[in-house]
Amino acid sequence: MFAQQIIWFPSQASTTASRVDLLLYMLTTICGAVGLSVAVTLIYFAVRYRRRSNTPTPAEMRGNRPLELFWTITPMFIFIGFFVAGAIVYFDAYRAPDDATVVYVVGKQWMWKFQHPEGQREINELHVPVGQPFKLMLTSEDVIHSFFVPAFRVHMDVLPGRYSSVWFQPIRPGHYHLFCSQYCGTNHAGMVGTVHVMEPAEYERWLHLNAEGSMALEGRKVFLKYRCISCHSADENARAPVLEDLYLRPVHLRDGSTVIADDDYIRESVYDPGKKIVLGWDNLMPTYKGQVSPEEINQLIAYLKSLHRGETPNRVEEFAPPAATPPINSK
Amino acid sequence: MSIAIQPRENYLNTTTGVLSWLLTKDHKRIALLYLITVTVMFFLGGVAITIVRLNLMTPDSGLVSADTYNKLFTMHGVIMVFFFLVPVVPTVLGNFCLPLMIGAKDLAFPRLNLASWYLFVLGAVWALYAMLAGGLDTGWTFYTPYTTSSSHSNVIPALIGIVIVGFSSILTGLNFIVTVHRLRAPGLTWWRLPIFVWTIYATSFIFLLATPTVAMALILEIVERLWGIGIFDPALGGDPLLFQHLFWFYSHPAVYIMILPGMGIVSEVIPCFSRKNLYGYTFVALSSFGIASLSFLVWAHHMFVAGISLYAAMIFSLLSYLVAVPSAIKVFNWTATLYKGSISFEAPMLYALGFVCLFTAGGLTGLFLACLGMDMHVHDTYFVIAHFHFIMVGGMVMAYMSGLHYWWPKITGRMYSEWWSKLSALIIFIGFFLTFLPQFIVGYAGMPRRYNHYPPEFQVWNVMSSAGASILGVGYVLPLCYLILSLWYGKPAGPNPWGATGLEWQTPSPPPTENFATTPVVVRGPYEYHVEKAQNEL
Amino acid sequence: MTEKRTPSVTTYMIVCALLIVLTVLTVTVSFFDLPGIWHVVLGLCIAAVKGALVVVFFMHALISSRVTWIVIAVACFWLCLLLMLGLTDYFTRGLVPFMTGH
Amino acid sequence: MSYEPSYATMRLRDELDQTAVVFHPLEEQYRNLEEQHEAGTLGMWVFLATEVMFFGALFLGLGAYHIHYGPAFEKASEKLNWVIGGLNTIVLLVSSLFMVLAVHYAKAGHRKHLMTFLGLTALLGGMFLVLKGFEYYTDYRDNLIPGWRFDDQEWVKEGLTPEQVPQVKLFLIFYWVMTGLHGVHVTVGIIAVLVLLVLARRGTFTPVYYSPVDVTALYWHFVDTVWIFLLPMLYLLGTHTLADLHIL
Repeated sequence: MFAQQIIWFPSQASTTASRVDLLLYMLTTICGAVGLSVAVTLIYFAVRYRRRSNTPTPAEMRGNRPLELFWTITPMFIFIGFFVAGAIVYFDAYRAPDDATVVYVVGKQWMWKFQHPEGQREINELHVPVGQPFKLMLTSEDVIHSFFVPAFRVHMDVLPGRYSSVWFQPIRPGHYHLFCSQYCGTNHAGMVGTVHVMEPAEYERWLHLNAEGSMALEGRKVFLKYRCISCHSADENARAPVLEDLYLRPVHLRDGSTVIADDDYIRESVYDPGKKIVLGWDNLMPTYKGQVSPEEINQLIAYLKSLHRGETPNRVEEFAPPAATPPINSK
Repeated sequence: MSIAIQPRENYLNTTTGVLSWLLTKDHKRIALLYLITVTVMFFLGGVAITIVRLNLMTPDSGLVSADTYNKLFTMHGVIMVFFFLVPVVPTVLGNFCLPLMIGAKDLAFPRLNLASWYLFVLGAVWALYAMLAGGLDTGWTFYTPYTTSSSHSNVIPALIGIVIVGFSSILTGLNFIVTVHRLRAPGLTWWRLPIFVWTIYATSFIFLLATPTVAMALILEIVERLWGIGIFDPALGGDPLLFQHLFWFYSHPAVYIMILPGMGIVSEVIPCFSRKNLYGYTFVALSSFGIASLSFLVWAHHMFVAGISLYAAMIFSLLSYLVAVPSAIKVFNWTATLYKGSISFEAPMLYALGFVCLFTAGGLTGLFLACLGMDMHVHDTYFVIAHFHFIMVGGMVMAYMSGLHYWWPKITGRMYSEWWSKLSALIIFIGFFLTFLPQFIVGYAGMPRRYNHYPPEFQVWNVMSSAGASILGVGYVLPLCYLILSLWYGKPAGPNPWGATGLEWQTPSPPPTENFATTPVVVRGPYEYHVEKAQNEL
Repeated sequence: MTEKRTPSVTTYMIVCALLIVLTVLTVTVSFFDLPGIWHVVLGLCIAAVKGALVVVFFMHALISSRVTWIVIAVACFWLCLLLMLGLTDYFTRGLVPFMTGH
Repeated sequence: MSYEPSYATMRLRDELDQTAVVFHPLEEQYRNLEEQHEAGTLGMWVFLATEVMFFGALFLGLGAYHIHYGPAFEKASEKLNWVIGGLNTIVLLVSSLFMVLAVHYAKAGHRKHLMTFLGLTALLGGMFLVLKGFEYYTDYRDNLIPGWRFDDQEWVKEGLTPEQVPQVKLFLIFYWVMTGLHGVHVTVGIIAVLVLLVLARRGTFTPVYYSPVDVTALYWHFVDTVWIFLLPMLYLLGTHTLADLHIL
């Protein structure tokens, strides 16, 4: 933690990052040298030629044309060098490779909404695999925002009414800040998110299991819809086994046998819960035959596949809101 | 040359009463009216940023709500830019010194000058009303469509105030230009003008050509917000970038409105305290015009990632580098002026040397931002904040302090405490570095500007910056105290306490209402310290 | 007072007549079925000629000092600067095919 | 304020209808009247340069949108009342002629002619405003005021797509802002000319002191020049046919 605070450079997590840092090193070296030499000269002159009691009135010194031209023209050439170096990086940073995956991004006060080509949607989080170029098509629902991921060194304003685009190719797994850097109103500082760069295999798993629009997430909704959570909860008041890390693991039954928790077992447990009772639990569960559709069973299975330790939702009692509830977002 | 004794009657005591000040046509009195107004504005802006910096001490924004925070940084930006940095040197020191430096009795249009001050006050009242009664949360850049359709704060009165102040600037600039053209003393040719006059002239030129566009852009915003019709709002068919173009067409040159007169001051002070003529006078004078002209060609470098076309970005990046050349010329020439000089370190000189260091750092980091590839990363982060504060606070305010200390004996006829003034110059320099150096780092690390809470890894730098700001704050309050005290306890300054060569030093301090008993005749260029030995002994 | 050759009343009359003829011309041009851009180009060219006539004769730029000419030149130049640099962006957006939205 | 006797006036007095020595206001910062006159003229020129940029911002906006929304702009432009727009151009041009003649006679010391032409200038300025008012009325009648009287459907019937309707509004907003702002300038000009008229009546102006007339004339011509550019930029974008005459 402390080490993170000391190392102030954001990590170089995209192909662009190292090139931008290279520009920084180049500019810092040259400008630093110039700045330091001016400062040193200034201090040296100030000390060396300080007025002493016997200092005579200095002689006239009007200037020197070759010298003036020298320090007019030299910076000009250096600056053109800077321009070319910067323009190349900029040009490449705006030119997405043709095979880039396109993700649509919508900014609104004060959140980021992402939509992957496969249809998965995310809010304030963006999951991307390492090594694959991504092109973001950015637009805004209201005011101007700006998409900024320091670790990628990319930055693009998000305008309402049109698309702007930005691309990056992540090269290092990790979790990186996503900021809105164009002032957009009261909660501007809250318009932040995280970009999760994952190994490709992990990303594949995530893509199918976690994102909105995926089977797993639909399954999670089914899980909550039928109030499965009220018994299969992860707290001490649970009245049924917790379902974390269940899929394809052995389950010990009350009759002493063991089954593997595969698709069939899960379907059976929903439609005919009394058939195989888990060791240590009573059979309280009614049958859901006729209520849970086969599609919903598939979604539930996908959800359980993705459900890992500590990921069971909290049990929250639901109440109908009172009639005169103020809108949620007003404070 | 002229009167050496302390005059009984001067512009300060020739007439008395509040009305004699409020209806004065004397450029010197109007300068003092401005001095009081902008000082009040400076400290108001300072209070706002103090709270902002305190809030940023912790990552989770413990002090004020997000809404209040936004209103505070907007207040800081609006006040400091439109009501302090842009007007301060032209209206205070320019107003006071310009006629004196060219040997004129007054500006070309004295009534217009007073009208400018009233416009300024009127604009300030509108803007302050907007910001204190309810607040303004748009940021000083007023980007659409946030400003026109989303903000629920007092946008319209604030915009009206700024448009009014814009007209005040325009009239001031007009006055200066005509004055320099028409009222120069006999013998005072263009190549004998002090650099301060050159830079004020170049600044006026920017006032006149840049301010109208921002006034129009803001008027269009008022129209859009008032009647809900689209000019810039994309939901209604407009283009928000058009506003940014018009805004930066003014606001980039406005940076040079701020810095050019500062360069002028430093070009007066450094020769005076090194007892040498300014190295490369012609180049320094012409580079003022170079800066003023080129400053109009670079505005879109504020918009590299705003969605402008690639070609436009390339063109503006290249042009942005060009504007750095004349600035570099000035820095090199100031340094060369010190060479083999006879340098003394009174407060104005300390501030001026501080200016050269800080301005150089600010200018060099500007090269980072003009670099397309870099700007892509640091745009709208604290790196930008640090850069423009190096220019505006490190550069401009240091130069203003230098000029204020340089001409204070002329303005009031009194000397201030030498020890305290040197101490405060030192404190400001150190406080400044502590405040803004960490912001470069935290900016490159990715902290966006205008965030009231931020990831905890940025805290170290923010705490350092806030600590520095408190030192800086002390540095700014000190001069307020000892300068005011000098009015009563300062020893009389005499007409020329620094042994300087300008025409303004050849009249008593404080000057009489008509400036010069007889119109002076100029026979030499400025900064002829080597021939003015008699002058030095005054 | 500048006692340079002040234009005569006849000159003023001729200039005014010329201006009216040009006004009629510019309105007439708008009746030709040209592509939209040509209406603007022709209209602005005629307007530039008319503007120049007003500035040179009515505003006495012809007999004014050098400073006046400089002010005129600066104003025209800066107007062009604003328009040309500003429109650079608008003309070139969408020219780069691989940058959607630009 | 001090006074400088104008000897030129005495020299010319036989040719003039004034017989007394006239004193002219000379502000203390000037050495003589000529310097004061030149400062005034230069001040006005510089102010006009500012005005150029002021209107320039609007021209940039109009131009930028025109590049992107050409067809809608042309369609909208055709709906404007070009007949009055054109007539008003001529009205302003003639008023400029009268103004320059006023300066001419002020310089010649011909007070009666000066007053006549100042009066005619103000009259034509007033006529411009009246015509403008009538034009605004026809705009009101034809539903050309976005935000107040505007009908999206009419424009769709004209053959525009619904996306182009906001572009039409954009054009009309620029039309209103630009002509409105120009109208304000004309009004200010008329007031200034009327003030001159009163001063001229009192015999303030002489061949050595007519700087206010000269300076006001510069402003008046500038306002005229702005209109010269507004005409093609607003009224003449599209293709007119003789059938358009009915818009009167």
